[in-house]
Amino acid sequence: MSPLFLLSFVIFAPAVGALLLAFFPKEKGDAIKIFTLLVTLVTFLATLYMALPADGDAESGKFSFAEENVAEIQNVVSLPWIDTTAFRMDYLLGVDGVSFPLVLLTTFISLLSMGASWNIEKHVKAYCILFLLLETGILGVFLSLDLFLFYVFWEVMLLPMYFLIGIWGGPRREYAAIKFFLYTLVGGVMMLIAVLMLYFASDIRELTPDQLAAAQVELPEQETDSPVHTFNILALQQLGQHTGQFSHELLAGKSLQWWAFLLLFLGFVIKVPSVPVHTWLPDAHVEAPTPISMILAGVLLKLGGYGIIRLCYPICPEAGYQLAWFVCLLGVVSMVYGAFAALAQKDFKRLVAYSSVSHMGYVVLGMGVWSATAGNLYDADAWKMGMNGAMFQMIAHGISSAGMFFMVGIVYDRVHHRNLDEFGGLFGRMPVFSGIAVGIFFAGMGLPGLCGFIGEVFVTLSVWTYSKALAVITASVVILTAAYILWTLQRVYLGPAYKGPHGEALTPITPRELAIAAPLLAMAIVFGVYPMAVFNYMAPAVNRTVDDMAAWAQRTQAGAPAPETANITPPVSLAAMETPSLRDTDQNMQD
Amino acid sequence: MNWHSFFFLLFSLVCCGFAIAVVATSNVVRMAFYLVISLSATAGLFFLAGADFVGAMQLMIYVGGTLVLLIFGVMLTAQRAFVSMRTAGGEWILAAIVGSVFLMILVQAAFRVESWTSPTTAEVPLEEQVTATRLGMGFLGLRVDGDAEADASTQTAMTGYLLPFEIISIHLLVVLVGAAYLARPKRRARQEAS
Amino acid sequence: MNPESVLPALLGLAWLLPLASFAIIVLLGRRLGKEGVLASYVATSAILSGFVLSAIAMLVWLGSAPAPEEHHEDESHASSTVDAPLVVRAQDAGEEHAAPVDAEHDDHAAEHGEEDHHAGHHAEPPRSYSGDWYLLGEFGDLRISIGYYVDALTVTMFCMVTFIATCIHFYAVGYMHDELHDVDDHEVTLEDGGHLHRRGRFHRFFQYLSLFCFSMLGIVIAGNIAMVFVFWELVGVCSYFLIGFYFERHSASCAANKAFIVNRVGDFGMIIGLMALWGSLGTFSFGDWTDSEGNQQAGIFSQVRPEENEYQLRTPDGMVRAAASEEVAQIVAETGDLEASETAIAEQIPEWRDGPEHYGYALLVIAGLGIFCGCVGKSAQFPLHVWLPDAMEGPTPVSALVHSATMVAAGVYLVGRFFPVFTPEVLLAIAYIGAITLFIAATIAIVATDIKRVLAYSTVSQLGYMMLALGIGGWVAGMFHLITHAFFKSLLFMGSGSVIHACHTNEMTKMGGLRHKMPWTAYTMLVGCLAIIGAGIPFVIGFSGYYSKDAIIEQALSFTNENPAHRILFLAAAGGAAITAFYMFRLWFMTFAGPPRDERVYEHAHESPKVMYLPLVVLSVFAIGVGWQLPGLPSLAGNTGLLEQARPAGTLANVEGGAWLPELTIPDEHLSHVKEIKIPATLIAFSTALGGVFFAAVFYGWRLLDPEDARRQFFPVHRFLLHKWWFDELYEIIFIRPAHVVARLAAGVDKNAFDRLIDGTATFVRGVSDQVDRSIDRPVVDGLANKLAQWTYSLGLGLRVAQTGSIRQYVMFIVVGTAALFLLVSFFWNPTWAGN
Amino acid sequence: MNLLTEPVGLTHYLVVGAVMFVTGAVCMATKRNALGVLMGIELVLNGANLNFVAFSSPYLRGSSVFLGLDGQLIALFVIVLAAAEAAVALAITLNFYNNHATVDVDEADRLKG
Repeated sequence: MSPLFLLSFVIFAPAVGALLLAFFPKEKGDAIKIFTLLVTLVTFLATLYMALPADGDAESGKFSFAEENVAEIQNVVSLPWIDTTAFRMDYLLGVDGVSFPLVLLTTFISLLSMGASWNIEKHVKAYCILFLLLETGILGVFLSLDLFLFYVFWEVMLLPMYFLIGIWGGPRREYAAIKFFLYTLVGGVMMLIAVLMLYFASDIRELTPDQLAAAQVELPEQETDSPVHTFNILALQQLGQHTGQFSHELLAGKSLQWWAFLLLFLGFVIKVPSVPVHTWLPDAHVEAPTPISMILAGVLLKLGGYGIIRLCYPICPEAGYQLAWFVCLLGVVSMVYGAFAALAQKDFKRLVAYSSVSHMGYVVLGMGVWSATAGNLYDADAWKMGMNGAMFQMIAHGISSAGMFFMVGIVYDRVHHRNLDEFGGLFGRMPVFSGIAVGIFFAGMGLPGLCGFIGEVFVTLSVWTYSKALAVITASVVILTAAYILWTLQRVYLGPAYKGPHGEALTPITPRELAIAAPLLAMAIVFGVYPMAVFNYMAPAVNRTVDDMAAWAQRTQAGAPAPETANITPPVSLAAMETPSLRDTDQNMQD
Repeated sequence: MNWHSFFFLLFSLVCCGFAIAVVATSNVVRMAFYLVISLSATAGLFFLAGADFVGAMQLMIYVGGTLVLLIFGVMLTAQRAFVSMRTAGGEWILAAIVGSVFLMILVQAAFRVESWTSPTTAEVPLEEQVTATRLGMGFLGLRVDGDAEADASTQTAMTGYLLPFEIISIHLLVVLVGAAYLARPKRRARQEAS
Repeated sequence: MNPESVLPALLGLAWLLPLASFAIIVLLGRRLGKEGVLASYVATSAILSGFVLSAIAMLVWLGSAPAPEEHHEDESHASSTVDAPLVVRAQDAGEEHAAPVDAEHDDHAAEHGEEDHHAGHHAEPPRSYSGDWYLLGEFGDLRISIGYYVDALTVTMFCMVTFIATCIHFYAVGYMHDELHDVDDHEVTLEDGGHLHRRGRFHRFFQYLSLFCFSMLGIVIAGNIAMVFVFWELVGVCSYFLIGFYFERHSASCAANKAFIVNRVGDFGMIIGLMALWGSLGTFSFGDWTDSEGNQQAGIFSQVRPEENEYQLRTPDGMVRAAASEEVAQIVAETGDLEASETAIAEQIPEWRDGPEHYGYALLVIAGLGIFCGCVGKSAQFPLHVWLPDAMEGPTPVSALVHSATMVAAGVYLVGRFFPVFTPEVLLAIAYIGAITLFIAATIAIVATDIKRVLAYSTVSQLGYMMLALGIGGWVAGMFHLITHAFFKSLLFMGSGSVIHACHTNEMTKMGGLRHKMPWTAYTMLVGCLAIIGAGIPFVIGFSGYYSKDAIIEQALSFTNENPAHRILFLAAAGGAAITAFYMFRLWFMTFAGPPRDERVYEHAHESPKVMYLPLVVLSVFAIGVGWQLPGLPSLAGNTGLLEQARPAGTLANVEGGAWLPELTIPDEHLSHVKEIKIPATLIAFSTALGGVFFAAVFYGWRLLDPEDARRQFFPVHRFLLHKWWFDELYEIIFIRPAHVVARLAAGVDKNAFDRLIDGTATFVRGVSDQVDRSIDRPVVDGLANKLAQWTYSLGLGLRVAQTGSIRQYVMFIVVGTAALFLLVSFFWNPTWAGN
Repeated sequence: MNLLTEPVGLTHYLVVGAVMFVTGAVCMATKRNALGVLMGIELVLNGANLNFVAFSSPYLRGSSVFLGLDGQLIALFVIVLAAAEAAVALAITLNFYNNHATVDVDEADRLKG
């Protein structure tokens, strides 16, 4: 299968499914659900197919991972999409170790949460259509390599989510949906500003042929005097790392890339979400129906982390270097704050939502620990560890938080309340369910042997090299996490008897629920015991990203022995980076 | 004093006089009668102006057709109350004032152009004095009445009247059907329906 | 049979068998026989096989004393493959250990010549095999793996853990048989006043037990500190499950939470220690290892005690560099070339290390303290000791296995394992923590009346002894006490379990005279009590505790001689011995001696079934004899014993202070066996223990004095001790409540600040739009449109007048209009408008 | 100007046409009888026709400005249209008469605004 077909299929199969669903009669709820489930299953199988070893066959559409040690973007699909004089956008898709695990996670969680949607009875058809559109949007974001296409998918994903919360949600669904929508929209707008800033500052004529090849982009055939802008993410990465195009001062003494980084980062961090822009998350989760919570926590939050690793750092390395403290601080604050807030919650789902805030803090932190400084000879190993840990944490959190929300959903379906003080004794009533739930909650807590541990520990360990104070705070979160998870388990599952209403409805777990929960727990165990299953796919690409950053830092920050820049005192000197490239362009112009 | 002037004077006086008489009288039967005379005199003026075919048509259609129609109408509706209906004096005065103002404007316009006041002295060729054929050709879309010496643009500007003629024909047909429809006796139909 | 491949295989198998058992029980659960009765067979056979494998491993270890010339071959051979053991360090002192050892091992260290000889030997690293099973993650040069590190300590611990676990599995089959059918839990009162009636959970108990064994063995076999941490957490969670086995009881679930969270506090410190090591050394591996390019990489021990420094502690290069990062950055800025800077830095390192700043030393101390923090949590040392007594909520076999013999000893084990990395400052801290713990716990044990709690505090106290021993340099003494303590403490716990099983109560105030009803239990427990107080005939023979405890007191005395400033440590050890003797015999007397205090309880009491007291007998045999030097077998401790083979390289020497405490001296452990120290120490230990037993007999045995009087007399002290020094209350006030306050604050900030802000913004924006709507939209935009409409309407109204309906007027209008038009045209006509 | 002494020109015709036109208009404005109004219309049309014919007369305007028989053609159309109009108007009148039993146009003010 050609990459074009396969990638497009993965993205658009759900959308086509949604289209077909439109022709289903509204009353056939079960048929609609089964069809939707089949669509998600087919999409999942397609991504699984991609996971098979490629055996060096570039046209197979399969994803070559560590065995071939391929770190580059693979299966690139590039078709012209919009091509006017002012703008050029491509239908540019591709997959690498950063995006592929997330794609797999997306299709996997979609499949499971569709299974969890079985007891949705209200407007089934509309629900399923929106659900599938949502999946298309998410997959599109992960797979697109054109910044504009990325943005389009980003916004595509927003609307179905809004309706899914706003129509099928709980009592305060409108509030939650609006809040979610506005937050994300604000983030999207910031992103759009940054995207346009970068676009109009870019000029791919300055790239060397090697860099052009790496960026999968070609110069226009006839030479032009006007700059050739690009939305190509890979090209922008090359530009950000190898030229000074984004380094000129823009506002308040900060460079363009500083602002672009900040805008992009804020846009993504809203999605992650980090304190203090996280308050949409608890509301959205509390109001959203269970399967949507699963998608939201399991996949949607990962878009933020993905954006940071894919866009922020590679495109704006200098800003990343300058703002690393900010990123790390935000991550740590989120972790601590989320954990404390979770400790105080009375609503089961809200607690899980805050635990998401806390856990996603690890992701932001792990991505920010820029360890490649002069102090340790630009050794980026710790950062690699942090970045890998963050990526792993995204996968792990995708599994565990989806599981946790599903666990909450199972109870909620039975007793229709989520007040933590009115549970208790579930272990006696629903032993299998409780066993799985404890396993999944422990996975969230970061118990060794379960998936949460790997990500958290790797991130935590990597922080020391960056900042010891932050590292200590990070380590302290393990106590808080244990506290709120265990306290929750005690209040819900342990104890002599169930204290709340509808006690008679506490029936053992059904086979359908088991079929959804068991894979989640299984994945949590597999990833916890054998994390290389993920790292094999992920590490080469993540490491390459970090290596690029480290190489950039070494190139620009180590003060390449240029005599005229040697006496510049601040270690972060723009001049060191800008001077050569500017001189080059001057010469070009004279020629 | 020539005959042309004489007859013009004669016909124009008759024409205007009876027209005023139509206005002046309040008896509808008389109005019809005066109108016949006035229109006939107009036909005479047409003849004087060299439009023999139009004059003939005036006599045939107007005097012979339209007015007969009107007179039928008069007869159909001429019950005692409606034979003479008087109008209030104030309206008369108002109409007179407005009418005279209008008349003054028109007359003043008529005298405005110098060349209009005196007739041409040129002799009119014989073939141009007979208009029926040429009008007929005009209706068939072929203009033969043009000035041969006129420039090309004028020539091309003079087009035939075939299309208007056809339109008018259809129009007439429709009008007649419409008139018949409107004038059909409805009361009986309503009675039958009820 | 070469041990470097056989040992990991044997031990690995022994390690994984319980996991298999766990998996089987999880998946099959109740379906294993009637109500899951077969689960006990599965678990017991797994751990029994594990014990057999461990025993075989022990034999292999003993039988594989390598010849001196093997040394280099092993190393080259090992590095050729990745999966095989990476590094083998075989020392040439083996033949002496394998040889039948002189009977009077207590004395043999007296000769100075032999002393020097030994010191020379132990300057070599001990024989060990290490390697990786598989990777958890690899980032550049950094790698985290699951691997093994096998030395004499590992093998010994394996044997000890599997043996005790086997005994306890058997015991638990009897103890837990109530769980085979429906259970009425009398400690749980439901809302309707009745007691909880529930289904038995026999299989689940064994399931947790198996998981625990797997995790515990994982700690022991771990080849790197990260793996230790992994299993550290896993034993924690097993402990959580087992303490919370009766999860219907509120106290049990709270105790489980407390245990886990307090342990997490220790883990917090441990993570910091891990980070300090990781961030600067770049490895977690204990032993040396080979990277993917085939280069030999130094493990933690080799980096901290490098060969070129004669295995003496030295701040590793990595830590020096990490601490001197500013200077490094300076060098990089000056040279501008990484390779050149590398050499420049390498030249600078010794200077940085030994300079007045002692670059990196702080990191080493932090690493040591951090790791020790984890041990404090796990081994229930002050100030994190509060969880262990509460953990007695679990079933008694659990208390015996997890909370006395093995898991809590894991902290001590880790301190022993990590001993090479601890600087003298850290060791002193360990010693003080141990001393404080042993004293606090012992005092609380005096007043406790719950039989299991007495044992729990006794455990804490004994663990404090071990820590103290390690902290003052008595490595073998500490580890030895760990082993012996495991035997007699599990014996004691199981005995107490047997009592509880018989009496259905934990309160000693309701017992008494039980030795008539349950003689097996009573006398095996007496053996345990004697062992724990270190009873023996001085200089001749004694229970196992006699040897291990005396070793500790000897070392403490030796330490005090060197460092008079720290004599409190010795006093704590000696005083603790007296208190230990007092409360242990208080326990025994209250339970078994004298007339019964509660007739009803006494009537119901009965001896436990055979499956329960046979393990007691077996264990009491070991409690007596595990410290003995038996002919044909190597001794456990002593200068040539099994544990001595595992002594970390370079730790057997007088250490003259660290960078920060230069006057501190950690004495050579072998020096503590010289007569000048051994004789007074033994006598002191003997007399203190005797004194303790005497007082106990006076109060509780012969009942010459009424303990009530003493209680009244020392009322404030008693109350203070009864409330466990108010630790729980203190922690409640200074940690838990503030944490909840902060939590509520955070949630409140979310709700009241962030959400308010957002909602306020929304309200504000809506207000603004309202205002815009009201002040601009409606009056201006709408107003204009409405006005236009109104104008049109009124115009129409005006024109309506003209619409008279009268034909004649219309005609007039037409005429007037035309006339007016004409007039207008004639007035305003401009001839040029005609176009020419 | 003396009509009797001077030859008759276009102006004279126009004056006669104007008189007829104005008379017709006044007639329409003053007659209450519907038929009278119709007659006024005929007068107006005739006045207009007279102008058309006069303008197209070669006798009155000379061949230099003679544009052919357009005026007469239009006059013919007007006549025909007048006939049609008379027929329809009469039908309306009769209808009105049938419905209201009167031919007084002042009665027909249903469309009064």
